[in-house]
Amino acid sequence: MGKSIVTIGGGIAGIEASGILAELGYAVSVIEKEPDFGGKLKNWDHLFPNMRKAEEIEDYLSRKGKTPGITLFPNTTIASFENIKSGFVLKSNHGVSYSAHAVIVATGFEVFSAERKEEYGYKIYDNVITSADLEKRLKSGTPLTTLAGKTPQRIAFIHCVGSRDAKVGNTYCSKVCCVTGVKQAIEVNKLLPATQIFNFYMDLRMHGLEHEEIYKTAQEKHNIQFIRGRLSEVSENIDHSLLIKAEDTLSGRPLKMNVDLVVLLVGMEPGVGTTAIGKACNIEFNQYGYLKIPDVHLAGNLTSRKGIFVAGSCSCPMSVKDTIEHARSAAFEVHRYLIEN
Amino acid sequence: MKAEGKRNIWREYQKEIACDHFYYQRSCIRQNFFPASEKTFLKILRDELGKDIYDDPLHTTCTGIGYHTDVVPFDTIQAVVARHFALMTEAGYKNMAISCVTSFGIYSEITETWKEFPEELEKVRKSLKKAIGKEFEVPANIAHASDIIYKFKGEIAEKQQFELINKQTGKPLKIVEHIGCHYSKMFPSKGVGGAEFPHVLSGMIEEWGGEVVDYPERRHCCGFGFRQYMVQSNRGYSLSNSKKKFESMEPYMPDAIVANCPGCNMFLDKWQYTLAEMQGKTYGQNGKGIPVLTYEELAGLVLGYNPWDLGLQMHQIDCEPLLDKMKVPYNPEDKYLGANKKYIGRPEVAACLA
Amino acid sequence: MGKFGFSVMETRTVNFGELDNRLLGYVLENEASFLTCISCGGCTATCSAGNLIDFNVRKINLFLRRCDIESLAREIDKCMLCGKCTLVCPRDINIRNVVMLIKKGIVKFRNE
Amino acid sequence: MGIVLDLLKQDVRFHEGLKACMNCGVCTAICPAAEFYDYDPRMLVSIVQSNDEEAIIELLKSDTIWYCGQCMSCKTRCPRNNCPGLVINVLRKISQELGYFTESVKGRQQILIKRNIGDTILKTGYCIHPSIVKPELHPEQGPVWEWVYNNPNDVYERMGGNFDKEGAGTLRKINNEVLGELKAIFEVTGGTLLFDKIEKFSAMKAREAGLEGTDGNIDKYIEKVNAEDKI
Repeated sequence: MGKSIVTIGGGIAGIEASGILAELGYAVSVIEKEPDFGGKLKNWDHLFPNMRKAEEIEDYLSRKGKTPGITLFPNTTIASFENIKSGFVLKSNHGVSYSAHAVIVATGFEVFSAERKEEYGYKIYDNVITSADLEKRLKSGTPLTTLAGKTPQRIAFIHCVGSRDAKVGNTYCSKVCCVTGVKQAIEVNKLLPATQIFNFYMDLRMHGLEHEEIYKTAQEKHNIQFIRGRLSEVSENIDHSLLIKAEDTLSGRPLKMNVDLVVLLVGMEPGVGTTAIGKACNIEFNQYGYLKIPDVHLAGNLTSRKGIFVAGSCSCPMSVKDTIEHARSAAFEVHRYLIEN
Repeated sequence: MKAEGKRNIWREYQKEIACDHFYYQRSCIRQNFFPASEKTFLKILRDELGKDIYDDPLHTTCTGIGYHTDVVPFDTIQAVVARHFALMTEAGYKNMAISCVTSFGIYSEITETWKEFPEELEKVRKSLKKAIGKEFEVPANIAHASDIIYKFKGEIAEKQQFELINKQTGKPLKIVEHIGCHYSKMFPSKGVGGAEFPHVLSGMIEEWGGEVVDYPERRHCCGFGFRQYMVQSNRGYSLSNSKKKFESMEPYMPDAIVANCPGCNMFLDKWQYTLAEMQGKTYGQNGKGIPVLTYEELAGLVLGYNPWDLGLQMHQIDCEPLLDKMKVPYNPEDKYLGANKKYIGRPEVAACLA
Repeated sequence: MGKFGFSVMETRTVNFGELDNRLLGYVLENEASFLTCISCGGCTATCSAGNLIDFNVRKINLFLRRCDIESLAREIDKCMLCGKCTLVCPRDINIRNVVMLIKKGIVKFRNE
Repeated sequence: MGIVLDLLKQDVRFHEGLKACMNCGVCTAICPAAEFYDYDPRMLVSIVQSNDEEAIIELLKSDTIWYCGQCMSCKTRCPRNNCPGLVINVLRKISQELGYFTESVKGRQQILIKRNIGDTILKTGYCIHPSIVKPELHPEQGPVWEWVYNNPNDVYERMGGNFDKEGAGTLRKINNEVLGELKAIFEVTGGTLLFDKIEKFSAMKAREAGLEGTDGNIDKYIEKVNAEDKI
């Protein structure tokens, strides 16, 4: 066919979409700003809903990345973007030009910077960590302790950090944090069965077939306690344990609790990469700063510009599973476009 | 607490504070209970920093306590504030320096309302014109008086006579700072360092050698509650909220409390006496309570002013233990004398704090 | 009150630092299905007693988990043991048995 | 829509204070009033948000709206940028406008505040003046304040003040011309009207309860309000 495609972003969505298109015979260049591919997947330990090791997906993607027809360009960013008659010409930071009949933007998301929820004390108090930090610690296999090396007696997981929050500018639900919080609570319970674990939530958005079951299992088998109240503040006690305050909304009373570790379930945000590429390609953003898709039901991989497609969580928060599906449909949309044009 | 983590969050935004030429808005509570603090503020600005600040006899209360006790309507307080803007405009000033945190909150709320709802501003312009025939300009800069001390904390440090160091141990004094809710809880960007851990007082304490105490109830209200203090039968609310703070700070053994808001200052001082009297419980070292200073008093001590000129004798909790730690000289005989060393009697000794 | 005309007030805050978990443990040990309560309020909506008097059966779970034995003892006697709550519970909890266990447990631990 | 909902929606502070609440409870978690009173700002907002005129009128007649201490800590934390404390201001205003405040123990206290703070503002130009902080009414102020109270001229002079004198300075006398301007502002902007309403409705309540003196004074009523007695 001889048509070429540039995919910007070598994470889950970028590799998956590119792999399929390469299998279909296209020449695909994958541009990745990091030295290696796979995006944030390398930071995760186990994936919901079936607790598969994230490495399995990593292995799958690394095979996918070797599909003949794919060329991977690590440590590369896009410096300029130009429209030509047959498509686009992209120039990299290394001065290399890539011409493309179609472009896929797959720049992914960023984990919410929890320090912006100042009242929760991230990077202010030692024993406040994020779900992303916890995932790394679980993956490393080192014992889960407080900074002082103590086994925590009590841990609180805090839902909706950086999501559903006008104060930080993210009014949307990040979709993955509820189940991540319950998944991690179960994992911690397995590691530290004597530790009391509490999840502070507003709503538990356990959509789909399996997630509600994870929630029920957490209650039934892992003694996780769920308290309906959004966390208001974290402060530090003299022994470096943490005092947390929420409303016990179901009883209508303020509630305070001393815990040894606070885990903030951080949401997803459009990354700086997404913003930069969106601007360079001159495509539209939605009100949340993600890339705008023209039709949520029927054109989930299209952007405001013909020939530029979107794959994965640069368009909205997505789980690993959603991302792979979205990438596959992106590949299909690109293929259809290149056949028709 | 890692101060560096806190500082990083606010690195990109700093509140703008004017450099010079201020119109001074006095505080009802500060004048009543800490009159020398306002005097000290003007002295520091004029004599130490060489600034121009206008003390206008024509201004009044902002009616803030009336507003928050709900006997003064929003329309009325807006017009009273507008009158002060008119006085400021007439006097040729553009920058407000406000002595009271409640007033500062009021000024913030009103100017923000005018931005959000311009029709309110038009309404106020009309009503002020109708009532007293005055017109006004919105100030270019509104600062709380402590913001200005914060801005010039380095200049003050250059003239420092006494450090916030316990000379008996050589260690920094452990100081609790209390900001006052209306400083920035409503409008975080109006305060130095936002709403959670404003830097306005901790900046002074650190600059002048002290150590800030981070205790669990640090961000909690002193419990003034306006109508909750003004009506005697409601005062349990105020007392209980302060008590919660004292209990929370007690394990850290603070050497002093410094407050931003005159109301908080007064309550944190007086409630210690009340709790000692009611429950026989004190929270400071040696059973004497924790001295509570205004930021003007703190700056005055650092600059070497006479403690009795600063008005420390008006506190119910004695400040002498703090003065001794700092090795600030004072004459105990002079403490309760009037002007020109006139003898005017002494307060009864509070046995519960002795 | 004394000379002041006011006094220190009691806090309403639930303090998780000072909870006595014995009754909770006893109930969950003997009726494990209660672990899965999601406080949906289905029970309260259908409750025979709750339709006549000030009684919220959903809150039993909260009182138990917050170890508020005083409220629990007061409320639990309002239940008429009709069992309708058990029929509607989406998590299939034997609420009637929970009520019975609470009644038993209160007596048991009061004597301990 | 009823009159109360109309009044709510006329006030800009209502629009600023309540956009849409999702019942998360961060306000109640740190509310100083929720800790010591049977009070839950989240539930209060929930009632107001219901647009149920009858339920809101109940609220206006209750103690609930008078528990808030106006610290506005709720504003800092609300993830929807609401401010329950500001909604309270509007509810209190309407409760006083319509006379509902005399139906509750805490609401009735408005007459005490009006006569104390309100009258002091117009009389002195200050919200708080040493003359109103009487030691017998303020035992918590302690013996040092009693000493100040008994020697105001000397103490404030020692503090570099200008107590009760013409000119600038701490606690200066605010002259009649200025007080006249303040009074004019109160008249034009509804301040005086609110004072009058608080007096009028309190007098009505006193009469209704048989607590009015022969000369129309309500001292007995005020005594009972002060003691939080049933009326």
